[in-house]
Amino acid sequence: PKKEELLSRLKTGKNFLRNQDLEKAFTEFKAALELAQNVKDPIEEKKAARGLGASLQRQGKYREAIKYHSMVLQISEREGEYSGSTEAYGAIADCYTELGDLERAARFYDKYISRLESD
Amino acid sequence: PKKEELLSRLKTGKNFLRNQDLEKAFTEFKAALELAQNVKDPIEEKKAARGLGASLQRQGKYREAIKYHSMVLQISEREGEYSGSTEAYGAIADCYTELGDLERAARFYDKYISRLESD
Amino acid sequence: LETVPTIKKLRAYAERIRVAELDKCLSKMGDDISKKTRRAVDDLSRGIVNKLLHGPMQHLRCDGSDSRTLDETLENMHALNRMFGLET
Amino acid sequence: LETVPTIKKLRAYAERIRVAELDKCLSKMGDDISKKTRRAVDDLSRGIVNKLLHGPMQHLRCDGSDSRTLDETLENMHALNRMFGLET
Repeated sequence: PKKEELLSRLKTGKNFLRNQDLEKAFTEFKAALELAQNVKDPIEEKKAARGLGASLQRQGKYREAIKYHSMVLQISEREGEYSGSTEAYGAIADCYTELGDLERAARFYDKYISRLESD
Repeated sequence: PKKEELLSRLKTGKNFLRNQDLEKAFTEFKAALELAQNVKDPIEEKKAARGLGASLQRQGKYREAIKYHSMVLQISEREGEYSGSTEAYGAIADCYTELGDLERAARFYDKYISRLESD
Repeated sequence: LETVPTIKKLRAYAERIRVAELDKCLSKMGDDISKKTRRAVDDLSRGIVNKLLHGPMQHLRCDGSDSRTLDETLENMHALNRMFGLET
Repeated sequence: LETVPTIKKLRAYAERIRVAELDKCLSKMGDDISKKTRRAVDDLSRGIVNKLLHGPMQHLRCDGSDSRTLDETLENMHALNRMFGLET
Protein backbone atom coordinates (compact mmCIF):
# COMPACT_ATOMS: atom_id res chain seq x y z
CA PRO A 1 0.00 0.00 0.00
CA LYS A 2 2.88 2.40 0.76
CA LYS A 3 4.50 1.33 -2.48
CA GLU A 4 1.22 2.04 -4.26
CA GLU A 5 0.93 5.47 -2.69
CA LEU A 6 4.53 6.12 -3.72
CA LEU A 7 3.85 5.29 -7.34
CA SER A 8 0.68 7.34 -7.37
CA ARG A 9 2.44 10.35 -5.82
CA LEU A 10 5.15 10.14 -8.45
CA LYS A 11 2.52 9.99 -11.16
CA THR A 12 0.55 13.00 -9.95
CA GLY A 13 3.80 14.85 -9.40
CA LYS A 14 4.74 14.24 -13.00
CA ASN A 15 1.36 15.46 -14.20
CA PHE A 16 1.61 18.64 -12.12
CA LEU A 17 5.10 19.18 -13.51
CA ARG A 18 3.87 18.77 -17.03
CA ASN A 19 1.12 21.32 -16.43
CA GLN A 20 3.60 23.74 -14.87
CA ASP A 21 1.80 23.42 -11.55
CA LEU A 22 5.16 23.54 -9.88
CA GLU A 23 4.34 23.97 -6.23
CA LYS A 24 1.84 21.15 -6.25
CA ALA A 25 4.39 19.04 -8.08
CA PHE A 26 6.94 19.79 -5.37
CA THR A 27 4.52 18.66 -2.63
CA GLU A 28 3.81 15.37 -4.39
CA PHE A 29 7.46 14.60 -5.04
CA LYS A 30 8.34 15.52 -1.46
CA ALA A 31 5.83 12.99 -0.17
CA ALA A 32 7.09 10.46 -2.69
CA LEU A 33 10.67 10.96 -1.56
CA GLU A 34 9.78 10.20 2.04
CA LEU A 35 7.77 7.14 1.06
CA ALA A 36 10.59 5.88 -1.14
CA GLN A 37 13.08 6.26 1.69
CA ASN A 38 10.63 4.49 3.97
CA VAL A 39 10.19 1.48 1.75
CA LYS A 40 13.86 1.62 0.72
CA ASP A 41 13.27 1.80 -3.02
CA PRO A 42 16.29 3.64 -4.44
CA ILE A 43 14.99 3.74 -8.03
CA GLU A 44 11.80 5.55 -7.03
CA GLU A 45 13.78 7.60 -4.54
CA LYS A 46 15.85 8.92 -7.42
CA LYS A 47 12.73 9.68 -9.44
CA ALA A 48 11.32 11.69 -6.54
CA ALA A 49 14.57 13.60 -6.06
CA ARG A 50 14.74 14.33 -9.75
CA GLY A 51 11.14 15.54 -9.72
CA LEU A 52 11.91 17.85 -6.80
CA GLY A 53 14.93 19.19 -8.64
CA ALA A 54 12.89 19.81 -11.78
CA SER A 55 10.05 21.53 -9.89
CA LEU A 56 12.46 23.91 -8.17
CA GLN A 57 14.50 24.52 -11.29
CA ARG A 58 11.44 25.61 -13.24
CA GLN A 59 10.57 27.99 -10.42
CA GLY A 60 14.00 29.57 -10.79
CA LYS A 61 15.17 28.17 -7.45
CA TYR A 62 18.43 26.92 -8.87
CA ARG A 63 20.44 26.46 -5.68
CA GLU A 64 17.76 24.32 -4.09
CA ALA A 65 17.30 22.44 -7.34
CA ILE A 66 21.00 21.57 -7.38
CA LYS A 67 20.57 20.06 -3.91
CA TYR A 68 18.00 17.56 -5.16
CA HIS A 69 19.71 16.80 -8.46
CA SER A 70 22.86 16.08 -6.43
CA MET A 71 20.83 13.74 -4.27
CA VAL A 72 20.21 11.62 -7.38
CA LEU A 73 23.97 11.29 -7.78
CA GLN A 74 24.42 10.42 -4.11
CA ILE A 75 21.80 7.70 -4.29
CA SER A 76 23.52 6.30 -7.38
CA GLU A 77 26.85 6.20 -5.55
CA ARG A 78 25.27 4.64 -2.49
CA GLU A 79 23.54 1.92 -4.51
CA GLY A 80 26.09 1.44 -7.27
CA GLU A 81 23.22 1.86 -9.74
CA TYR A 82 23.70 4.80 -12.05
CA SER A 83 20.42 5.28 -13.91
CA GLY A 84 19.52 8.94 -14.12
CA SER A 85 23.07 10.14 -13.47
CA THR A 86 23.73 11.54 -16.94
CA GLU A 87 20.55 13.57 -16.70
CA ALA A 88 21.43 14.73 -13.17
CA TYR A 89 24.87 15.99 -14.24
CA GLY A 90 23.23 17.85 -17.12
CA ALA A 91 20.55 19.38 -14.91
CA ILE A 92 23.07 20.54 -12.29
CA ALA A 93 25.14 22.13 -15.06
CA ASP A 94 22.01 23.85 -16.42
CA CYS A 95 21.36 25.31 -12.96
CA TYR A 96 24.92 26.61 -12.60
CA THR A 97 24.62 28.15 -16.07
CA GLU A 98 21.50 29.99 -14.93
CA LEU A 99 23.34 31.14 -11.82
CA GLY A 100 26.12 32.52 -14.03
CA ASP A 101 28.72 30.14 -12.59
CA LEU A 102 30.00 28.98 -15.97
CA GLU A 103 33.18 27.42 -14.58
CA ARG A 104 31.25 25.03 -12.42
CA ALA A 105 28.64 24.49 -15.14
CA ALA A 106 31.44 23.47 -17.53
CA ARG A 107 32.77 20.91 -15.06
CA PHE A 108 29.36 19.28 -14.72
CA TYR A 109 28.74 19.40 -18.47
CA ASP A 110 32.02 17.57 -18.94
CA LYS A 111 30.78 14.76 -16.72
CA TYR A 112 27.47 14.81 -18.57
CA ILE A 113 29.17 14.69 -21.98
CA SER A 114 31.52 11.88 -20.99
CA ARG A 115 28.46 9.79 -20.11
CA LEU A 116 26.42 10.47 -23.26
CA GLU A 117 27.79 7.49 -25.12
CA SER A 118 27.25 4.99 -22.33
CA ASP A 119 23.84 3.62 -21.45
CA PRO B 1 -1.69 -18.49 -45.09
CA LYS B 2 -0.48 -16.27 -47.94
CA LYS B 3 -0.46 -13.40 -45.51
CA GLU B 4 1.56 -15.52 -43.09
CA GLU B 5 4.05 -16.47 -45.77
CA LEU B 6 4.31 -12.79 -46.68
CA LEU B 7 5.16 -11.77 -43.13
CA SER B 8 7.65 -14.58 -42.74
CA ARG B 9 9.36 -13.67 -46.05
CA LEU B 10 9.67 -10.06 -44.91
CA LYS B 11 11.15 -11.20 -41.65
CA THR B 12 13.77 -13.50 -43.18
CA GLY B 13 14.53 -10.82 -45.75
CA LYS B 14 15.24 -8.38 -42.96
CA ASN B 15 17.50 -10.85 -41.19
CA PHE B 16 19.47 -11.54 -44.37
CA LEU B 17 19.79 -7.81 -44.90
CA ARG B 18 21.08 -7.33 -41.39
CA ASN B 19 23.68 -10.05 -41.93
CA GLN B 20 24.70 -8.50 -45.25
CA ASP B 21 23.47 -11.60 -47.04
CA LEU B 22 22.22 -9.33 -49.78
CA GLU B 23 21.33 -11.72 -52.59
CA LYS B 24 19.33 -13.96 -50.30
CA ALA B 25 17.63 -10.88 -48.90
CA PHE B 26 16.71 -9.81 -52.42
CA THR B 27 15.11 -13.19 -53.14
CA GLU B 28 13.01 -13.07 -49.98
CA PHE B 29 11.83 -9.51 -50.56
CA LYS B 30 11.04 -10.32 -54.20
CA ALA B 31 8.79 -13.17 -53.13
CA ALA B 32 7.27 -10.93 -50.45
CA LEU B 33 6.54 -8.23 -53.02
CA GLU B 34 4.60 -10.63 -55.20
CA LEU B 35 2.68 -12.02 -52.25
CA ALA B 36 1.81 -8.52 -51.04
CA GLN B 37 0.54 -7.56 -54.47
CA ASN B 38 -1.45 -10.78 -54.53
CA VAL B 39 -3.18 -10.20 -51.22
CA LYS B 40 -3.39 -6.45 -51.92
CA ASP B 41 -1.60 -5.32 -48.79
CA PRO B 42 -0.03 -1.97 -49.66
CA ILE B 43 1.76 -1.51 -46.33
CA GLU B 44 3.63 -4.79 -46.66
CA GLU B 45 4.07 -4.14 -50.37
CA LYS B 46 5.98 -0.98 -49.46
CA LYS B 47 8.10 -2.86 -46.95
CA ALA B 48 9.02 -5.40 -49.60
CA ALA B 49 9.86 -2.71 -52.15
CA ARG B 50 11.97 -0.90 -49.58
CA GLY B 51 13.76 -4.14 -48.71
CA LEU B 52 14.50 -4.72 -52.40
CA GLY B 53 15.82 -1.20 -52.71
CA ALA B 54 18.04 -1.60 -49.66
CA SER B 55 19.42 -4.98 -50.83
CA LEU B 56 20.36 -3.58 -54.22
CA GLN B 57 21.74 -0.36 -52.81
CA ARG B 58 24.11 -2.21 -50.51
CA GLN B 59 25.31 -4.24 -53.49
CA GLY B 60 26.17 -0.99 -55.25
CA LYS B 61 23.35 -1.46 -57.78
CA TYR B 62 22.12 2.07 -57.37
CA ARG B 63 20.02 2.44 -60.53
CA GLU B 64 18.02 -0.68 -59.77
CA ALA B 65 17.73 0.36 -56.14
CA ILE B 66 16.22 3.68 -57.20
CA LYS B 67 13.57 1.75 -59.13
CA TYR B 68 12.37 -0.02 -56.00
CA HIS B 69 12.65 2.97 -53.68
CA SER B 70 10.54 4.88 -56.23
CA MET B 71 8.01 2.08 -56.12
CA VAL B 72 7.48 2.91 -52.43
CA LEU B 73 6.57 6.46 -53.45
CA GLN B 74 4.24 5.21 -56.19
CA ILE B 75 2.41 2.92 -53.80
CA SER B 76 2.05 5.84 -51.37
CA GLU B 77 0.55 8.00 -54.10
CA ARG B 78 -1.77 5.22 -55.25
CA GLU B 79 -3.03 4.55 -51.72
CA GLY B 80 -2.90 8.06 -50.30
CA GLU B 81 -0.92 6.59 -47.37
CA TYR B 82 2.53 8.06 -47.03
CA SER B 83 4.36 5.97 -44.45
CA GLY B 84 7.91 5.27 -45.57
CA SER B 85 7.99 8.18 -48.02
CA THR B 86 10.49 10.33 -46.11
CA GLU B 87 12.86 7.40 -45.97
CA ALA B 88 12.31 6.61 -49.67
CA TYR B 89 13.16 10.18 -50.74
CA GLY B 90 16.30 10.02 -48.61
CA ALA B 91 17.34 6.64 -50.00
CA ILE B 92 16.83 7.74 -53.61
CA ALA B 93 18.91 10.83 -52.94
CA ASP B 94 21.63 8.65 -51.37
CA CYS B 95 21.70 6.53 -54.54
CA TYR B 96 21.98 9.58 -56.82
CA THR B 97 24.81 10.86 -54.60
CA GLU B 98 26.64 7.58 -55.11
CA LEU B 99 26.06 7.85 -58.85
CA GLY B 100 27.61 11.32 -58.79
CA ASP B 101 24.36 12.98 -59.91
CA LEU B 102 24.40 15.63 -57.19
CA GLU B 103 21.79 17.85 -58.89
CA ARG B 104 19.20 15.13 -58.77
CA ALA B 105 20.34 14.02 -55.31
CA ALA B 106 19.80 17.57 -54.05
CA ARG B 107 16.26 17.63 -55.42
CA PHE B 108 15.37 14.42 -53.61
CA TYR B 109 17.11 15.53 -50.42
CA ASP B 110 14.97 18.68 -50.53
CA LYS B 111 11.83 16.54 -50.55
CA TYR B 112 13.29 14.42 -47.78
CA ILE B 113 14.18 17.46 -45.67
CA SER B 114 10.79 19.10 -46.13
CA ARG B 115 9.21 15.97 -44.69
CA LEU B 116 11.49 15.56 -41.66
CA GLU B 117 9.28 17.59 -39.39
CA SER B 118 6.04 15.85 -40.27
CA ASP B 119 5.19 12.37 -39.02
CA LEU C 1 25.86 21.03 -54.13
CA GLU C 2 29.15 20.54 -52.28
CA THR C 3 27.10 19.75 -49.21
CA VAL C 4 25.20 16.82 -50.75
CA PRO C 5 27.68 14.14 -49.65
CA THR C 6 27.54 15.52 -46.11
CA ILE C 7 23.77 15.08 -46.08
CA LYS C 8 24.23 11.46 -47.06
CA LYS C 9 26.89 10.85 -44.41
CA LEU C 10 24.93 12.55 -41.65
CA ARG C 11 21.85 10.49 -42.52
CA ALA C 12 23.91 7.30 -42.38
CA TYR C 13 25.49 8.33 -39.07
CA ALA C 14 22.10 8.95 -37.46
CA GLU C 15 20.61 5.79 -38.92
CA ARG C 16 23.33 3.64 -37.37
CA ILE C 17 22.54 5.10 -33.96
CA ARG C 18 18.80 4.71 -34.49
CA VAL C 19 19.03 1.04 -35.49
CA ALA C 20 21.43 0.18 -32.66
CA GLU C 21 19.21 1.78 -30.02
CA LEU C 22 16.03 0.31 -31.53
CA ASP C 23 17.58 -3.17 -31.44
CA LYS C 24 18.50 -2.72 -27.79
CA CYS C 25 14.96 -1.59 -27.02
CA LEU C 26 13.35 -4.50 -28.87
CA SER C 27 15.58 -7.04 -27.19
CA LYS C 28 14.59 -5.61 -23.80
CA MET C 29 10.93 -5.86 -24.73
CA GLY C 30 11.16 -9.51 -25.75
CA ASP C 31 9.33 -11.32 -28.53
CA ASP C 32 5.83 -10.96 -27.18
CA ILE C 33 5.21 -7.42 -28.36
CA SER C 34 2.22 -6.52 -30.51
CA LYS C 35 2.50 -5.12 -34.01
CA LYS C 36 1.10 -1.87 -32.70
CA THR C 37 3.85 -1.59 -30.09
CA ARG C 38 6.51 -2.51 -32.65
CA ARG C 39 5.24 0.19 -34.94
CA ALA C 40 5.05 2.76 -32.15
CA VAL C 41 8.69 2.29 -31.11
CA ASP C 42 9.82 2.35 -34.72
CA ASP C 43 7.96 5.64 -35.22
CA LEU C 44 9.45 6.96 -31.98
CA SER C 45 12.99 6.25 -33.13
CA ARG C 46 12.38 7.81 -36.55
CA GLY C 47 10.52 10.78 -35.12
CA ILE C 48 13.36 11.75 -32.77
CA VAL C 49 16.06 11.32 -35.40
CA ASN C 50 14.14 13.15 -38.13
CA LYS C 51 13.20 16.09 -35.96
CA LEU C 52 16.73 16.44 -34.60
CA LEU C 53 18.19 16.29 -38.11
CA HIS C 54 15.75 18.76 -39.60
CA GLY C 55 17.63 21.92 -38.60
CA PRO C 56 21.11 20.80 -39.68
CA MET C 57 19.79 19.29 -42.92
CA GLN C 58 17.93 22.46 -43.81
CA HIS C 59 21.06 24.50 -43.16
CA LEU C 60 23.03 22.30 -45.53
CA ARG C 61 20.59 23.18 -48.30
CA CYS C 62 20.48 26.97 -48.39
CA ASP C 63 20.29 27.74 -52.06
CA GLY C 64 23.39 29.91 -52.09
CA SER C 65 21.81 32.69 -54.13
CA ASP C 66 23.84 35.29 -52.23
CA SER C 67 27.39 34.66 -51.17
CA ARG C 68 26.80 35.05 -47.45
CA THR C 69 24.31 32.22 -47.43
CA LEU C 70 26.71 30.03 -49.36
CA ASP C 71 29.55 30.80 -46.96
CA GLU C 72 27.36 30.02 -43.99
CA THR C 73 26.19 26.77 -45.54
CA LEU C 74 29.79 25.69 -46.06
CA GLU C 75 30.64 26.66 -42.49
CA ASN C 76 27.73 24.56 -41.30
CA MET C 77 29.04 21.69 -43.38
CA HIS C 78 32.54 21.95 -41.96
CA ALA C 79 31.20 22.12 -38.42
CA LEU C 80 29.00 19.06 -38.97
CA ASN C 81 31.90 17.16 -40.53
CA ARG C 82 33.99 17.92 -37.46
CA MET C 83 31.34 17.32 -34.86
CA PHE C 84 30.09 14.01 -36.25
CA GLY C 85 33.44 12.86 -37.65
CA LEU C 86 31.95 12.55 -41.14
CA GLU C 87 35.13 13.17 -43.11
CA THR C 88 36.47 9.61 -43.17
CA LEU D 1 33.29 28.96 -21.42
CA GLU D 2 31.43 31.07 -24.01
CA THR D 3 29.94 27.85 -25.29
CA VAL D 4 28.34 26.80 -21.99
CA PRO D 5 24.98 28.51 -22.66
CA THR D 6 24.84 26.81 -26.06
CA ILE D 7 25.23 23.42 -24.40
CA LYS D 8 22.28 24.26 -22.18
CA LYS D 9 20.12 25.42 -25.09
CA LEU D 10 20.96 22.46 -27.27
CA ARG D 11 20.10 20.08 -24.42
CA ALA D 12 16.76 21.83 -23.94
CA TYR D 13 16.04 21.76 -27.68
CA ALA D 14 16.66 18.03 -27.90
CA GLU D 15 14.72 17.33 -24.71
CA ARG D 16 11.61 19.06 -26.09
CA ILE D 17 11.74 16.83 -29.16
CA ARG D 18 12.37 13.73 -27.06
CA VAL D 19 9.44 14.36 -24.73
CA ALA D 20 7.05 15.22 -27.57
CA GLU D 21 7.89 12.07 -29.51
CA LEU D 22 7.83 9.90 -26.39
CA ASP D 23 4.36 11.22 -25.52
CA LYS D 24 3.12 10.41 -29.01
CA CYS D 25 4.54 6.91 -28.71
CA LEU D 26 3.02 6.28 -25.28
CA SER D 27 -0.39 7.50 -26.38
CA LYS D 28 -0.26 5.10 -29.35
CA MET D 29 0.64 2.25 -27.03
CA GLY D 30 -2.25 2.85 -24.66
CA ASP D 31 -2.39 2.49 -20.90
CA ASP D 32 -1.88 -1.24 -20.72
CA ILE D 33 1.87 -1.27 -21.12
CA SER D 34 4.15 -2.95 -18.64
CA LYS D 35 6.73 -1.11 -16.60
CA LYS D 36 9.40 -2.95 -18.53
CA THR D 37 8.06 -1.65 -21.83
CA ARG D 38 7.71 1.86 -20.44
CA ARG D 39 11.30 1.78 -19.30
CA ALA D 40 12.52 0.37 -22.61
CA VAL D 41 10.93 3.16 -24.69
CA ASP D 42 12.21 5.78 -22.28
CA ASP D 43 15.71 4.36 -22.59
CA LEU D 44 15.31 4.25 -26.37
CA SER D 45 14.40 7.92 -26.54
CA ARG D 46 17.29 8.92 -24.26
CA GLY D 47 19.75 6.63 -25.99
CA ILE D 48 19.11 8.13 -29.43
CA VAL D 49 19.20 11.72 -28.20
CA ASN D 50 22.32 11.25 -26.08
CA LYS D 51 24.26 9.45 -28.75
CA LEU D 52 23.33 12.00 -31.39
CA LEU D 53 24.28 14.88 -29.12
CA HIS D 54 27.58 13.38 -28.05
CA GLY D 55 29.63 14.64 -31.02
CA PRO D 56 28.34 18.22 -31.02
CA MET D 57 28.54 18.50 -27.23
CA GLN D 58 32.10 17.24 -27.20
CA HIS D 59 33.03 19.79 -29.86
CA LEU D 60 31.60 22.58 -27.75
CA ARG D 61 34.00 21.64 -24.95
CA CYS D 62 37.43 21.63 -26.54
CA ASP D 63 39.63 23.12 -23.88
CA GLY D 64 40.94 25.92 -26.07
CA SER D 65 44.56 25.45 -25.03
CA ASP D 66 45.71 26.41 -28.53
CA SER D 67 44.01 29.11 -30.52
CA ARG D 68 43.00 26.92 -33.43
CA THR D 69 40.96 24.67 -31.19
CA LEU D 70 39.27 27.65 -29.63
CA ASP D 71 38.42 29.11 -33.02
CA GLU D 72 36.98 25.81 -34.17
CA THR D 73 34.96 25.44 -31.02
CA LEU D 74 33.45 28.88 -31.56
CA GLU D 75 32.72 28.05 -35.20
CA ASN D 76 30.97 24.90 -34.03
CA MET D 77 28.97 26.98 -31.60
CA HIS D 78 27.92 29.47 -34.26
CA ALA D 79 26.93 26.70 -36.64
CA LEU D 80 24.86 24.96 -33.95
CA ASN D 81 23.20 28.24 -33.00
CA ARG D 82 22.21 28.73 -36.65
CA MET D 83 21.18 25.18 -37.40
CA PHE D 84 19.06 24.67 -34.31
CA GLY D 85 17.88 28.27 -34.00
CA LEU D 86 19.30 28.52 -30.48
CA GLU D 87 19.99 32.26 -30.46
CA THR D 88 16.58 33.43 -29.27
